[in-house]
Amino acid sequence: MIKLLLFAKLRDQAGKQEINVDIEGKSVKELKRVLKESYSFDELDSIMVAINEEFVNDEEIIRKGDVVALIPPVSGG
Amino acid sequence: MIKLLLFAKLRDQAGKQEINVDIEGKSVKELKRVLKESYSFDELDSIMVAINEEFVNDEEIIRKGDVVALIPPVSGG
Amino acid sequence: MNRYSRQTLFSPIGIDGQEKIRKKHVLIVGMGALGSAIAETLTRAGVGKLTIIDRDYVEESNLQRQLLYSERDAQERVPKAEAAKKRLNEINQDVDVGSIVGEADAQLLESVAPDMDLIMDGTDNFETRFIMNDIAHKFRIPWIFGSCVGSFGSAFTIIPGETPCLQCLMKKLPMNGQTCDTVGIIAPTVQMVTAYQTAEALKILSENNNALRNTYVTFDLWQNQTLSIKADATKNPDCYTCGHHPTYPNLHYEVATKTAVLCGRNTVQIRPSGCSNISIEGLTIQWRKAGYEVSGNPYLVSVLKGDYRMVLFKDGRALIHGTNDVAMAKKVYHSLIG
Amino acid sequence: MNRYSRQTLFSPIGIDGQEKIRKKHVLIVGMGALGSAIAETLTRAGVGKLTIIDRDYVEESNLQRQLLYSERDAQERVPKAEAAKKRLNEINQDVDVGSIVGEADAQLLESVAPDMDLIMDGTDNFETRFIMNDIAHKFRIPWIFGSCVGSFGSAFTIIPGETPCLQCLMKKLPMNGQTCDTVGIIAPTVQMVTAYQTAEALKILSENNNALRNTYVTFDLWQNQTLSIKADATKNPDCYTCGHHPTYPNLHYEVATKTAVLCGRNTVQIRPSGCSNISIEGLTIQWRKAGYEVSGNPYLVSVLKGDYRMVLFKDGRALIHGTNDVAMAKKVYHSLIG
Repeated sequence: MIKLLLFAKLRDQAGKQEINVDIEGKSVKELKRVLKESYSFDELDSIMVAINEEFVNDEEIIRKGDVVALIPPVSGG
Repeated sequence: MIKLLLFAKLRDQAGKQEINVDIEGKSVKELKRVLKESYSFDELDSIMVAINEEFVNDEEIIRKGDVVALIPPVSGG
Repeated sequence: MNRYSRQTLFSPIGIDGQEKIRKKHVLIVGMGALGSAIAETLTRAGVGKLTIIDRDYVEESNLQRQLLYSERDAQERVPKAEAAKKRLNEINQDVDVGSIVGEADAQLLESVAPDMDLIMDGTDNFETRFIMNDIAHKFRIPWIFGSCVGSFGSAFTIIPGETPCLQCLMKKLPMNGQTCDTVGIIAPTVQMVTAYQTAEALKILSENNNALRNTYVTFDLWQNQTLSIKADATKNPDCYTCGHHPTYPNLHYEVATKTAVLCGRNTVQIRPSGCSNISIEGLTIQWRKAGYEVSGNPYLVSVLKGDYRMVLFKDGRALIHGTNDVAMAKKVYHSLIG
Repeated sequence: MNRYSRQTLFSPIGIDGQEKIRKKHVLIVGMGALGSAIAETLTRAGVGKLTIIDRDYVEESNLQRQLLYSERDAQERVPKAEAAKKRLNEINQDVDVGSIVGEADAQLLESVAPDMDLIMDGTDNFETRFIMNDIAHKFRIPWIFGSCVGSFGSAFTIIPGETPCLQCLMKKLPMNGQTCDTVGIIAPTVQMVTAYQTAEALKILSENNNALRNTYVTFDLWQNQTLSIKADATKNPDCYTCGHHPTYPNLHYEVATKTAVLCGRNTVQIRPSGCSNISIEGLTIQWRKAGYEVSGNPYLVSVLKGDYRMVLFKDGRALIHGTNDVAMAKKVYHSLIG
């Protein structure tokens, strides 16, 4: 299982700060698909994904022990 | 070797953010003695010591892999 | 001991750094919560010139988090750029403050940018930020992104030719409805974002670029979390803004958000560019949660905000009913969508 | 949408939380950089009552980082508590602001504390903080520590009966000369400390204590570091302040710092309590680095600060030459020692 840290809107939608997802060895793109289906997160295209405190692209493969953070841009100011 | 993170005045005195000290298996008290002798840090009594992001007392033993942070209280405001 | 003695005593700045700060000209785009706090800090720090831009006037609901403004400014509906300038002059008359009451569109920003040493993000919408991003790269000026809602905020320093740009980071214009009008904001969140932004600003202005953060910082003050994220891998060599062959798409009319007053209907139409990213369902949930009256069908959603009604179509086009004023219409649009 | 709409839209506060905030009374001790920023935030947030204490007046060198104050306040040397109250009233007249121009000693704090729901640390010295720590525990009032110099700052929320107290954390009164007068300060450091402090304050005032941080947070904004440190292990069951048999040592005359005007000599003597922790060598290095004129011998050190000369003896006793005013003498003393 991979630990996902959720921020802002995603946290409200999931009702928690962290979720565990069985996504080892899969890509970030695949993760987004799973999240859309299982958690009905929307606008996943504009969410920034960090693995171990480093932003990655959709092609990146998620490995055992990785901590994935999902960060939605917010516009306020 | 144990990694020490330095803050505020200590950083200026040592001229760097981090130093490595051979202090495995020794106590925090012993660490303070070594620092006083080798780096001429003063007022070590009022410096707060955290091991792995947790404050500890002088009796605590420092173990392999620990990261030690030395935090001097500052009074400004 | 003089006015800046505590800042020159800080050894990475010193007397030399203070002199450098005094010679710099900074542009602040947007004088809401972030912009007003940034302006106050840089004015107190003794920057040479400050140019501030805002299209809006002070309202009662701003006072909870926006520095510089008083109850009287809200009662008299003083334009923010003017109210801010007045207070900044009381704080430090040595700082030359230029205020522009107007829309920070591509044309205005292109006209003022060439003079600037640094651009600070005080805006509340990504449409303007994407324009700022292009402007900063076209004129090779550092700019410091900041944004926040609720207890959640982010900051990132963008140096043309070095760091990834906003386009690299976000790929598409985010329009997810996470605004202060939909999920609220607490003042400490603003302070923390501006602390990150102004610390980076002082490094750039005092020419200590080697001390820059180099990470995207994001935090949640209510949940007690802070992340500092490396962003290098997102830098896209083919990026239209910061890549090898830039076209600065957000500065071109065909990409810009279009507005049109619909004559005789007391309505303004707003049409964002093709690369937007809207989910009517997501926005509807968000607006309902925030207490707005919302109705709709699979093709459009209608939401009531004060005296205005916004009808948003699936393709991103919006009609703002109740005004002929483009600036007011855009304000309503950005406050609901981002 | 009303004045606090953006704060009530933030769901952990909401309408109920806002009503709770409106009923609370907060004491801010010290109206320098931290105190003025905290006061502005809590006033904008709509707290019911605010009592602010400061012994000092506004000076030019404050303006670089202290909110609320203008050039005019410095020119007229207005007491900080009065200058702050005037500006806070302009910002939000619904907040009942009480100002006290005076020394926040044990006697004064004991007289005002019983009414308070929360005490905020806006002071610049540990002598006062140790008194606040005792007061907070004696009356079981939460208090929020904050301090900073340079680009380095810390904050910690102390809840009597739950968390360790300042005495548990620091053991001895720190007197290491790390002050804004010796190593300087940049404004973003202040903003970040107060962002941490006021976020915690809003949790307590809106009765969301379950969201409290529970760690000692410390950061360096120039070095781009943040640490969040668990402090539970420092809680001492025998602590004289927060332990099983408290004596509140800092509230007793025999422990308090003593001052005496030396008649006919235009000098004030300051004698700290026995538990102080002074290194003349360390302080000398620090003062020289900050550019002060310093001379001395193995038994004492003499340092010139503006119109005053301080002579500090090895046992911690100090003579401040050039004044008969105890408040002024203490100000000089704390600005150099901490």
